[in-house]
Amino acid sequence: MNLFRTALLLAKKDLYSELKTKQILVTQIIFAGLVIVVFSFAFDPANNTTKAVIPGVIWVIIVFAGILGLNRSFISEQRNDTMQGLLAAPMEAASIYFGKFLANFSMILVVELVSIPFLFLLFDFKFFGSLPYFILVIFLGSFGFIAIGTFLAALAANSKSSEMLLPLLLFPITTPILIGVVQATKIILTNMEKLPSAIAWIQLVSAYDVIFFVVCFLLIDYVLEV
Amino acid sequence: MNLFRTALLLAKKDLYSELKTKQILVTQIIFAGLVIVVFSFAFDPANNTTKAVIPGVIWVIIVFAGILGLNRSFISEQRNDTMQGLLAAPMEAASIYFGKFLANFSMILVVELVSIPFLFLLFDFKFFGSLPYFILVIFLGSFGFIAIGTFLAALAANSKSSEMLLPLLLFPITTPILIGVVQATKIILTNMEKLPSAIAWIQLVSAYDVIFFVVCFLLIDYVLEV
Amino acid sequence: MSINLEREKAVLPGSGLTETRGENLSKVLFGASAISMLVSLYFIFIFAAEESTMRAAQKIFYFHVSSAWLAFLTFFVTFVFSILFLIKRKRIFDTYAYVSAEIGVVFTIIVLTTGPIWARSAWNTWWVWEPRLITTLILFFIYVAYIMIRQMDGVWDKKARLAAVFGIIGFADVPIVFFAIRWWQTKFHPIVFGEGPSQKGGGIEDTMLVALLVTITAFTILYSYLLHKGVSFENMKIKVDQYKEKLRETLDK
Amino acid sequence: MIDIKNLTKQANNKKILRGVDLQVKKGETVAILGPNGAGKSTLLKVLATLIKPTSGIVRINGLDLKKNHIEIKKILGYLPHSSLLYDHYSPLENLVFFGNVYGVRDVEQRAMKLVKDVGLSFFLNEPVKNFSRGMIQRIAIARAIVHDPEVLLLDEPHTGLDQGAISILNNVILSMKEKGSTTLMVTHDFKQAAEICDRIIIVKNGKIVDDFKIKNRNLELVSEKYEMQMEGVS
Amino acid sequence: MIDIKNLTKQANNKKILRGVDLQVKKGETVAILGPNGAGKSTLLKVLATLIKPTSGIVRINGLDLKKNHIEIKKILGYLPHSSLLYDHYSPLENLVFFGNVYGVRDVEQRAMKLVKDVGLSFFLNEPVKNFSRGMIQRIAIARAIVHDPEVLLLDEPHTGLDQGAISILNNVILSMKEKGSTTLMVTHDFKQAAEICDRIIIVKNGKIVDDFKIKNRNLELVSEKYEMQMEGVS
Ligand code: HEM
Ligand SMILES: Nc1ncnc2c1ncn2[C@@H]1O[C@H](COP(=O)(O)OP(=O)(O)OP(=O)(O)O)[C@@H](O)[C@H]1O
Ligand SMILES: Nc1ncnc2c1ncn2[C@@H]1O[C@H](COP(=O)(O)OP(=O)(O)OP(=O)(O)O)[C@@H](O)[C@H]1O
Ligand SMILES: [Mg+2]
Ligand SMILES: [Mg+2]
Repeated sequence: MNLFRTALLLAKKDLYSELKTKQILVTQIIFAGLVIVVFSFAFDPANNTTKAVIPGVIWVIIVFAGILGLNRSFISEQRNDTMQGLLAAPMEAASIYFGKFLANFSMILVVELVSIPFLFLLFDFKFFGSLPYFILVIFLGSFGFIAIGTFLAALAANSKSSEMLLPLLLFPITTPILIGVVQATKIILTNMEKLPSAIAWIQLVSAYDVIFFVVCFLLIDYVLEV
Repeated sequence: MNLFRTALLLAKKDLYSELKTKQILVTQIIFAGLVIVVFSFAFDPANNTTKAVIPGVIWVIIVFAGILGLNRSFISEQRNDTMQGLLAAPMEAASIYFGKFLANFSMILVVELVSIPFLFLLFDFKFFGSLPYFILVIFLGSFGFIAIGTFLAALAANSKSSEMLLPLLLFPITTPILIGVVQATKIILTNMEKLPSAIAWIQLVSAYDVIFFVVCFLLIDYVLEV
Repeated sequence: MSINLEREKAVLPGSGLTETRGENLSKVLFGASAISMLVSLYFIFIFAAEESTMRAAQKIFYFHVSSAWLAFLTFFVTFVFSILFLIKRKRIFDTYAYVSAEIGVVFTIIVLTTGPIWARSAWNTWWVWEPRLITTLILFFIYVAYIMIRQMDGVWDKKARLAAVFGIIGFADVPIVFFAIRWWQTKFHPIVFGEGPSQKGGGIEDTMLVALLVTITAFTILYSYLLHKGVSFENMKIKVDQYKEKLRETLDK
Repeated sequence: MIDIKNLTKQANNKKILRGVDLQVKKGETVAILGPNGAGKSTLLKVLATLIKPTSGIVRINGLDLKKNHIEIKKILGYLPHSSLLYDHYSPLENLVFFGNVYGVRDVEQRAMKLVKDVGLSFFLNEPVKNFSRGMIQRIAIARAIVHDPEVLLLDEPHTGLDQGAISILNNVILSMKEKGSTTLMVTHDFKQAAEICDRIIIVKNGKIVDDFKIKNRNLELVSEKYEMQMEGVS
Repeated sequence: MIDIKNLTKQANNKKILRGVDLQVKKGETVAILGPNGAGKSTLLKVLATLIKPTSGIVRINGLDLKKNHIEIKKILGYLPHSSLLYDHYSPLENLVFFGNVYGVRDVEQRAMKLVKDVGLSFFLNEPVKNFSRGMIQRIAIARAIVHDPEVLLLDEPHTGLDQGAISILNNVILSMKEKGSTTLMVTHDFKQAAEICDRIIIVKNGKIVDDFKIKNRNLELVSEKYEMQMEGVS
């Protein structure tokens, strides 16, 4: 249980410092807003066919806002080598991973909570689908994305220009998840008849989530090894 | 002429270190590739109407790949406070700006040279428009984007989390340029009859470029002031 | 008083490279791959039946499919050696993983070029966005990222460790590429082996199958030659680095 | 307490440590001297489990460094060149966080007391980022000893400290020594080394070239031995 | 040479410098002593034009710091806490770059010579990022003097240097002094201060509280005066 105790301590530290500065969250949310605005230029929201891109836009927001946060999460440990402080402390590598994951995940959930309603509002989207399923998909997708993202951010942090490396590592690895959730979201938002197919996607994503979370947990030792 | 001498020195330093590591360029190019792939998810490229989004995609690539480079350009001066080394040296703030601008601009040109043909190929786009005009638009747009971007990167570099701040500053300020060049690109690529309208856009963008370049030149003193 | 950062002379630990045996193996592999390539060329162009609709353009099929198979194989080898490296921490495993990934990237590029060339005559377009092609492209990006990790600065063991981790994670895409056409309803890319939702391309003439199998064997032998060659080349580089360092130390003296 | 056998460290073929053998008994205060680039910091990093040795055995408190690293980390206090502090946190918050990580009890009290001890009570709640170099070093020292470590690894701890802070630091080390802590201190300042240490090790080219005890703050002996080692080469 | 009048610096209402008056003549070597957080580094940063003073006049070589900053920067050599070096560049590349920026002639020769002087010729072409603390500090010193500055601003230059490097540094300062350079050196090491400086300034709470000349490396005088100033408070 020591693992969870230290993980919670770490998550608390990150969230507390975010509470003090509010930098990451605010940036993420403004960034999400910008993406929405840019998309509203690109596709005339009045045009009815553009409704079809909404699932895509939702995930573009989550991905890009997420990357900002993921980057920060380990870069912020580089100043004054605080990462070394954590590594020299009596905690498992897994608890560093888990703590960072918790902090990032709670942050992205807040971003979603703010930006998705805003998106619906701006694109005048009437929600017909199933809300619980929608929330489930968002949750599962974010979970997988952040789980892998935190892991790869830890990996990329070893590079001098980690904020550039992370997207390169992250995008290819998470595409299966992203394809799955975009498809599922699309079905749930626009075409509830095909629900079984959406559920198949959800299962696929869940399987991917679980596998990767476990694999990350096992491999993080090697990443954070000195 | 001291201004240009030191600016060239700085640009040379950045480009030389890029030549040694090739990190930024490779990352930018791969990133561009990834953006193309992501877009291919979002819009089914088999669909013929998606040809219409190609001008948009070109600029999304330039913008995102550009941001990576812009970020690096000042973040790389933070390690060991080398920025202070430049500020303490007998050079005008303007020549720091100009040097960084030159380095960033040459890098983004290389990215464009690689990624735009690749994009055309992948989207199976047949080029009918006027190549010289196309090149002109790309040049002008990149010029303006990088000019403003370098300026704002210098500004953002004062923040602890500058890699997050930069997009927030950059997108709103460069939208006029981006709208202009997207429109012009669209006309040039798909609808050469409307060329006069494209030229009007080009003029607008050029004016914006010149104005902003001069303004940035004048204001950079205040940004880099200590 | 002056400073002394001088180094003392040190003896290099002999990095065991059994030279002669390696040479022989390399020669054998070279011969084998040359011969098998020639044989496969015979099978492709003379033995195998010509496809009715595409004629000669169809011949690229053999290279296409064999390279795709090889890409899978190379990445699997990388995967296995990555795991081995993390357990055993022997540099040789890392070298194998790296060289194999590099070869894999090359063959992925071949798939990604022969595919479009073929597609030009089969589908009348260079590229379409459908699952197998996309996932193949992503596979390519994953292993380019793998190589990027190798290009990071730092000591080799750190890079090897991180690359190994990524090599394990990244392998997840390979089965996805393989199953892509089975999971998604694909409009274009045919399924040859096994059942799938679209039966469009299924089935293949016997002579073609034989030719294909021969080509795949030839490619696999070629791969083992390349791998062997690449690994001994990497080992050479490592050795040269060691000698350089040794030389520097004696110079420092 | 600390038992190092034939420790080597290689970075890309470059030998940084070339076979270090060292036994340190519980309660000893050992100064590690040596020229720039000798490998002193690397040695400390290996002990702090921040670098994996290429070969060799390290045991601390009878535990193997490779296998029981969590146990060992609990009793180590490490002060490297960088401060390991969170910039936007105040000294108090920094110390409380690290105290919690190490499972210190009554962590607030302890943190408060430490900040007071290093003479920064006025700055208890100001973010560390505006501190001067010496002030940061003081907090960094407090951070390293927040969990009352049994083994102290200090890398040039006197850097940037003023005279007052130096004597505070020396007192801390001496009082921890009385409680039975073992201290390894890298330093270039022979005076401080002679002041607080009872044993001196000289490292050169990744090897221990001298190892002797001193008594009565015998500064001359230290300088003499050091000179002797260095002269050999130049 | 340097003429500071009623210099104050405030950061967010916090007074860091509270009215500093200082005249330094050409060729003087001035040591700036004082407790942690006194404002020594801040004073040096103001002189190096890296911080704008809140009020007060600073003239260097008769030129006003505000108006002629480019001219002034040319004759300043500044060595702060951080190394100001590009990590992935070698010492040579670093020095050549900065030499070019300052418009040094025959910059390669000069760089080569400097690297040799600080005793790192073996590491001429290795990237700085792998260097040890003392090696980095050596290159940082070389960087600060690459353009033969008339005014040297050194912030704890002896940090991390071993005995050999310390004497190199002291010789450099003394030889530059002979050429007529003016040196301001912040330090906590009284011994070095007494060794190379002919004037001592003690800063406390953002003010100059003592200012005296020393002769014959009179270490006792320095310690005595410093103690006296510090006793007042604690
Ligand atoms: C690793 C990934 C790939 C694998 C395993 C693969 C495998 C195959 C196989 C087994 C066939 C034979 C189908 C048949 O003849 O019935 C085939 C056909 C084909 N592949 Fe691929 N392929 C891959 C990637 C690609 C890519 C990236 C392209 C790019 C355009 C491509 C384009 C084609 C085309 C045009 C055909 C012929 C389709 C037809 O006959 O209608 N393939 N592929
Ligand atoms: N990652 C690395 N790659 C290559 N060389 C390295 C690496 N890390 C350290 N070194 C080298 O190892 C040597 C010892 O470094 P270390 O930091 O241990 O020296 P030190 O004894 O602490 O010196 P100082 O007194 O200057 O702090 C240096 O020559 C340094 O260049
Ligand atoms: N940006 C800032 N905001 C608030 N306070 C600051 C800022 N910068 C410096 N200070 C304060 O100014 C004081 C003087 O700092 P300075 O770095 O000049 O001290 P110093 O004399 O160099 O000390 P040291 O000997 O420890 O290096 C410190 O108390 C510091 O907290
Ligand atoms: Mg050191
Ligand atoms: Mg200071």
